[in-house]
Amino acid sequence: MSLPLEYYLVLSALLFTIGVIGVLIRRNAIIIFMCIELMLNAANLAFVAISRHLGQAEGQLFVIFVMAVAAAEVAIGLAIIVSVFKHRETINVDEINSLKG
Amino acid sequence: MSKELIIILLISPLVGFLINGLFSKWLKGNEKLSGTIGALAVFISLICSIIAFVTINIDSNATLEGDDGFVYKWIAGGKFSVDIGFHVDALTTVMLLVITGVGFLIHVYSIGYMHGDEGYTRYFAYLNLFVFAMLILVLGNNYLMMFVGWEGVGLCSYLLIGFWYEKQSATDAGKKAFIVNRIGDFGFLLGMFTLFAAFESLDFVTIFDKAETGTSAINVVFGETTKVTLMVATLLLFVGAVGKSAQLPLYVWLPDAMEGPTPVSALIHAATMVTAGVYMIARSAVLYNLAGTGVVVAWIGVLTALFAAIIALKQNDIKRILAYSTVSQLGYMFVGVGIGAYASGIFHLVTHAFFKGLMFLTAGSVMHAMANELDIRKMGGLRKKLPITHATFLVGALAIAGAPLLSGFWSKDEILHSAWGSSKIIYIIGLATAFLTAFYMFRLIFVTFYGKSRVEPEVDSHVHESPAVMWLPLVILAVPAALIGLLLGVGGHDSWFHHFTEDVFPKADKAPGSVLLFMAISSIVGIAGIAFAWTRYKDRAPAAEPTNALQKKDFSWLVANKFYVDEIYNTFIVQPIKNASHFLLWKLFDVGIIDGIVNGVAALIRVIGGLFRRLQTGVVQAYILSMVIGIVLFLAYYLFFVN
Amino acid sequence: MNPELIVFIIFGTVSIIGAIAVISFRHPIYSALSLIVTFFSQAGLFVLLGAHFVAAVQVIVYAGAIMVLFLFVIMLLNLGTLSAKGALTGKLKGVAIILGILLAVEGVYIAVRALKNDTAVASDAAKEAAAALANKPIETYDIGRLLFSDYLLPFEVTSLILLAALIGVIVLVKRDKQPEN
Amino acid sequence: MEINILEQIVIPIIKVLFIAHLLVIGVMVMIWSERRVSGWIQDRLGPNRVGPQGLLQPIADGIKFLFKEDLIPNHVDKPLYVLAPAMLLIPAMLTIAVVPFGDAITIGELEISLQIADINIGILYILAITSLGVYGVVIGAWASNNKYSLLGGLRSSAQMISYELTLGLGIIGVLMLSGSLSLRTIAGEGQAIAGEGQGSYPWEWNFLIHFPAFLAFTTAMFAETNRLPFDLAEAEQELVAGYHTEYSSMKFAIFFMAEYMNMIVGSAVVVTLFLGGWQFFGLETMGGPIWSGVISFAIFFIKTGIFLFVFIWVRWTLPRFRYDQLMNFGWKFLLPVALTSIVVTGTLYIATKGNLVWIGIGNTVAAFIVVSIVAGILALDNNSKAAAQDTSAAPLRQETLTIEAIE
Repeated sequence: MSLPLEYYLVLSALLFTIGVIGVLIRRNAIIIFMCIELMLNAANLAFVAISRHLGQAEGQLFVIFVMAVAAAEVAIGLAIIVSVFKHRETINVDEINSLKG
Repeated sequence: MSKELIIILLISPLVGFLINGLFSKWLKGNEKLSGTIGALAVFISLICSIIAFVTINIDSNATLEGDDGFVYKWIAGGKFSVDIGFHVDALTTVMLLVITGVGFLIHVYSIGYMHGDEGYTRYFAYLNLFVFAMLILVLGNNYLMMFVGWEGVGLCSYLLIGFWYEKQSATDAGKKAFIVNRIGDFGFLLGMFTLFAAFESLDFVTIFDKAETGTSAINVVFGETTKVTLMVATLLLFVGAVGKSAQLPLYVWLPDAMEGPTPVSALIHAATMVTAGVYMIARSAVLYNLAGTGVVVAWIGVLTALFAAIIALKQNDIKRILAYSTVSQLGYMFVGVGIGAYASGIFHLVTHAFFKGLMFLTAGSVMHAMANELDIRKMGGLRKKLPITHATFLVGALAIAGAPLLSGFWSKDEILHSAWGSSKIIYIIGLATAFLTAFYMFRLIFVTFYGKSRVEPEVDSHVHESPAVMWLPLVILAVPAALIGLLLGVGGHDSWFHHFTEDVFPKADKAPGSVLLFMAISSIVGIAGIAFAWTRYKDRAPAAEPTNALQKKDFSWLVANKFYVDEIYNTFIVQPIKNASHFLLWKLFDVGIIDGIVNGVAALIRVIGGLFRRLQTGVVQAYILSMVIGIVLFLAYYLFFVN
Repeated sequence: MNPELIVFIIFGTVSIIGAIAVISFRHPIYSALSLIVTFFSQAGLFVLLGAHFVAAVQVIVYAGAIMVLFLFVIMLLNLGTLSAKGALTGKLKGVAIILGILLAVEGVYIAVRALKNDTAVASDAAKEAAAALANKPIETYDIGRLLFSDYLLPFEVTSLILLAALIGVIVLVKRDKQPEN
Repeated sequence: MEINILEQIVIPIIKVLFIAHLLVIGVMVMIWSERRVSGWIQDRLGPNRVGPQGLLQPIADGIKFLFKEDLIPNHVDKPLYVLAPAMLLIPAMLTIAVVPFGDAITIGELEISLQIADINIGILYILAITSLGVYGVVIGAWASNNKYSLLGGLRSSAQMISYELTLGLGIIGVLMLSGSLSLRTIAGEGQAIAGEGQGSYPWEWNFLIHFPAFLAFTTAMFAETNRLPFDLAEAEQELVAGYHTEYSSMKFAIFFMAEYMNMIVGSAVVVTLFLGGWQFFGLETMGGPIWSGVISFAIFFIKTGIFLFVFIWVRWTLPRFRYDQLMNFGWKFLLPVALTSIVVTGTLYIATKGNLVWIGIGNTVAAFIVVSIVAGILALDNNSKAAAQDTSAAPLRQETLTIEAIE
């Protein structure tokens, strides 16, 4: 009755890849950030699918941990973006390159 | 006895230390609170100690040994396994009472003594930490825990000697104490290693059992004979004791340690820490008995006693006299434990803790009154202005001099009596030392408290008795200092104290001869010393520094300069090491080789870094791109080459 | 046709379209909205997988909190679309997409193959056991139980992470104290 | 899989249609009663011309809205501008799906549960959907491309995020005691495992046991609906009309409807969680298998109505908060109260072995203590601030920040 695990894993892999591509091709820091969230979500999907496959609740548990960490990360990340914007008037990652060697 | 009791006992000073140490910023403005916290912490320990003591007193089987005392598996690796655990028996409880009892009184005394000091909270934090470390030392059920405490008290001693760190002499003294102690600790460590090599354990109970049954592991170092191994081990441990308890030849740090605050001298450098060596030997009594190395201990002890007593004769610094006296009395204790009269040695430790602690505190009281004057030649006639201080000091001096029925009389006499049975020469030297002790102590008293006042006029007007928070501990401490011998020691080898500790120590042979006779001899010698001091220093100050060359050659001049031991050490040990360090280690090895290698590596890395610098574009996505390439390659590898 | 499959295809398609929209829209606010759509369809997938609790948390945390924060910041900074001048990313676009496709292919392949190995190796008894397990529904109760027993420490650590984030954010965006008079 | 057409398709559809229409009609009644009640409170008449007692006024309004020109300004972001009202309305309507309106009606074999869907994470569903309401406001505000709208949207999003926390945390105490996330279980007898549901009598309801949480939750509910005293997002004197400044005709009406729907749903949720749901002195069981369901529905209806009256009453009684007061209130008072409720309920449940009286007393006392402490700290802080710097600058800071950033 239930769908095979592969379906979900493939979907997860595709979403993850879209996230990776987004991180690589976008210049807007906020969108890059969203893409990271997308990747985390793809991982979450895999977690839940495998959790169902194995019949263990741990997978869902880790999803909750991931969400907590993601929330923390977003808060910090957006704060950094806001303060970067205050100083440099831009959030274009191409222009934020003072760490150039 | 419950483990919880012991844990509370142990943790309480630690909590005090943490509060005073961590919240010093907030406590700084509130001396009362800070001091109360410090004293309270020790008071809790004292209560616990009393409970533990009473428990053992009622039921001598209520000890905490072996697996009973187990708390926590600390280290476990291969054969090496050490627990954190407690060993509580009669000996421990006696030590606990001394540490927390004297410690508590000294904490209370310090509340007054340290009043207005810049580092008030820091002081109490250190003091609590010291009590904690000392408790670990006596409570541990293995040599490693003892060593932890051993090092802990060493650290606190260092911190407290150098407490007034803006004073050069204080920091120097602290460093000296620390370095000299390291030599001893090195011996202790080696002793521990030897014991572990022989018995594959550091637990007291395990080691003692194995040593007694002769079932040591095959010993590669010292052949098959357990006895040789034990001799080596016990002698090495004794080196540790020599360092910690300031015996010949490592005693030099103790007189200098008087740079610390006086209560510290009383607690650490008279009552507790310096007796750790004695405790250690008493704890290892089984090993010393089997190894037969007690003779060495006794001889070192008696020589130290004599040597220090001689030096004390010509000192003019009130605290230094007491310091040398401490060294000398510690010598007695070593004589006691060395000749196998462990109970007598520990008994002397107890009485000494009380009367010497008392005397240091009174000396502190004198200093307090005299605006930190230490030179007894600038005192005199203080009896009238400081009646309580005088009275309590007199009690202490009488006790140490062996005046009949006071505590020192009982304990010292026991040791001497036992010594007679072991070696007549030791006995005679000990007796001579007893005479000297009485003499220099009363020289101190007469010069300080009697005769005409030589106090400098501007100081004279301020001389006053200390506040109650200081003299009350003195009075309280004077009572046991005077009477504890009477309570515990009447009856020589059948005394209450001997019965109390009989389970702990191996049975000693009863010394021959009549107890009363020995007592009489000791009393006569002590009183003779006092009388001799009376005739010489009744109303005259010690001579000023010798000035002309002719005077410089006699023996007293040698004594006054402490036999030049510090100078000899300086010339023959310290300077060569310093030179070697400077030229060989620093100039050649450090600067030449190590720095060369380090700088070379750094230069190399800089060149390589210059090459890689170009990769650092500062654009985040470039980094991510390389990461993704890495992931893709890695996955490709996984897909094609794994399985 | 299996109704579950239909639902899966709907949600899966929506989430992929949403994800592509995230990286395609020029304006961040549209990206954010697309991301919300993706999150929603993911929540739907979670429900399909029987993970109701996670689905609810997904909506509460991601859609309800995180994305609102995103929107808030986008609006606060009032960002328009960025100019394309001198962009490294422009040059990278082709490389990135090729890499992405490679990654996707590899990911899919690994997912499929790992499972094949898994089922190939397992014995019949193990398979039956796994099948029995797989049909056991996972209740919120189970998650709660695990969270407060076996995973208590990680749970507490998570709370610390959140606290640290809280403090960090305050420090980051705190404005300097005005000079005292 | 066999599908019972009657049970699984027909009845749910009827229920959905019934409830949805009830909601819309409810909105109309609310609009009428809001105006009448406000008139009564302000000692004037309110609408009384269209129909008896002005009852048909909302219909007239609706017709007016429908026939007005549907104006879309040129400067707006069109797709989002159109989407925004729907994004607000849909969550408002969705929420009602899990609220139980009453006990079941039993007709022969057929048992009709008076609830659209009894899902086992009902309360989480409500929180999740409620949290989506903010998008309508924010998107509408942003799409309007108007400074006032944007400020309104910003304020609204910050406010909703802040108060959502209280909303979520305030009910944890209730959940702990009932041991279930299903609203039907919470309203009724409670879960079998750790079940402490609400009985039929008022003193068995959760609002007594969790009094501080009840107040915090209700207050947060007010804030979530963006009504006075929390209507910072559309404060007329400052922002014209806030996020819906640029909206007119039916789109505006939809915003309006959504607000009232949120109120109705919020009241229903409060009644379910804290006021015993459809139960009242055992009345709900007196009607036999068919009528008891109807009676319970009536009880629920009346309770919700009374609570809605409170909504209106509060709106026309209290003045608006200042922005910093709003944030202070949410973060420094409501949130601690909600957190205290969790801690105290959990602790006392273990300590008193589930004695509800003690939990109730403990909750109230603890909340009182916490509020006093916070108030004390704030008072001290304010004193020192007042001494240190010019106080008049403080309340303006937030606005200046946002305006600077936008410009």
